Amino acid sequence: MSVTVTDKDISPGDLATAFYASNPHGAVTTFAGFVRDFNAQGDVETLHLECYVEMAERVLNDLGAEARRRFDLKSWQIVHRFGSLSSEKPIVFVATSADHRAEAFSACEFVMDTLKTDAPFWKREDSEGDGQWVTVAARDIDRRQRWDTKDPVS
Amino acid sequence: MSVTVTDKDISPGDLATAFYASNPHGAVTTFAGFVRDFNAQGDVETLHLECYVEMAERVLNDLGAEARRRFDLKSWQIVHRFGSLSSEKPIVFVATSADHRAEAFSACEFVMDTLKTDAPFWKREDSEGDGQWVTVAARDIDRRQRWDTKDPVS
Amino acid sequence: MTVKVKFFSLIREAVETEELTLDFAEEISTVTGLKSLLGERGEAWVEALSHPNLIQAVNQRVVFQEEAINDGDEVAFFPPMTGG
Amino acid sequence: MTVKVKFFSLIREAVETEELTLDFAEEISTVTGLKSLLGERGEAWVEALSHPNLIQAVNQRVVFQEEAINDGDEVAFFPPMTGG
Repeated sequence: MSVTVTDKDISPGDLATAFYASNPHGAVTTFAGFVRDFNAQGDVETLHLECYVEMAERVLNDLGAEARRRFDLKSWQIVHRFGSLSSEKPIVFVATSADHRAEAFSACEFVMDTLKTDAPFWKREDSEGDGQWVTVAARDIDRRQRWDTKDPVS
Repeated sequence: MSVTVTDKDISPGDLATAFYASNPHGAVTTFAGFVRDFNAQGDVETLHLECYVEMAERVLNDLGAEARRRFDLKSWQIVHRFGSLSSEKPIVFVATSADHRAEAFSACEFVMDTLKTDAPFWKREDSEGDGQWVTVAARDIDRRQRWDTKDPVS
Repeated sequence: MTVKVKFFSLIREAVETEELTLDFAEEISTVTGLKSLLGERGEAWVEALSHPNLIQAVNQRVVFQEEAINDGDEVAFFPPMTGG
Repeated sequence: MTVKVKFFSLIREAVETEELTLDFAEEISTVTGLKSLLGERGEAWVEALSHPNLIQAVNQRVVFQEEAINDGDEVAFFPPMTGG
């Protein structure tokens, strides 16, 4: 039951190890998101994540609490990076623990789908002397909306 | 792209760390399943997992390859324990890596739902001087079957 | 009344301002009122604050623009979020 | 022909046998034929091999009981799997 919003590098492996150690029970799902390899995309050098930190902490805490209630979680953790990230750096780590895997999976996906559009982070792709704000993907909006109507576990 | 079937203890934290290190790309979902805390269930002391090892390796390799094809995975790993396990010990670890989180999540859940009913492991709950084979849960059969009809990612 | 106002991402860039603390005599009752007041700062402000996808938050919660503003509130303006 | 036969879980317990290597003169063409042959070992075998949820595998793949068996095959009998 914790949220971390940080401009320091995060280590999903260490985070997963610690989460397993404190929750060796039933089913644990984790998600880790990494900066894509920019080589395929031309001259992008850095991903910059702007963040409204106080609001991000509040939104992510509310989101974790909602996931816990909705999917009967035993435990959860959300860690989100902001600041400048180079290719392949981890951006986000989410872990959920429940008695059964269906709930652990759904909760982890619910948290990821919701934070994509509801947590105050803004991605900018920086190349030499130029920055381009990333726009919201239609698929992210669709994936967010399905949680408004769907049963807790399906 | 690997399968491990072992009667030695496994460490999901170490496995996740190594998987992240070799796949620092896009989206990674992991699942770890642990023996439940037996204290709530009376006198069960140990979970014993019988395994048809050669077949388990074949089934899990086929399953990983199918998940890769079906969800366009970049990488995957399945590790499954057999033998005797005490309370809170890890049983299974699955990791999937894809360009997008939808595929990583679906693939990981597909692998778990399928191996539950298709991989040759049999659970027995042992209490003092007595063993009871675990029967297949109806929800596990239902969850397995939905992958027969569902679109790859929904 | 005193209101802290924050701007993020391309809204921040458009108004060339990260944060303002306003201490004004007029009573501003809603986010819309605050936007009108900020619009007096020039065309760039009017344009940024009429961005079709503009999101506003009061005290770190997303709100509709009819939301009431009270003394001491923190208001923020930003485009759709792209985290994760 | 030679056939290796394996038993797991409660089927193994019922026939009190983990593994058999059969080398028989008769030609056994299918899993059903093998089950009949094994049934000659006694009532416990007949009962175990007519378990309503019995699963059979030939060379580590689940098959229907009409599946052909060839010299050198590995056949296995077991109840529904409960891994994960």
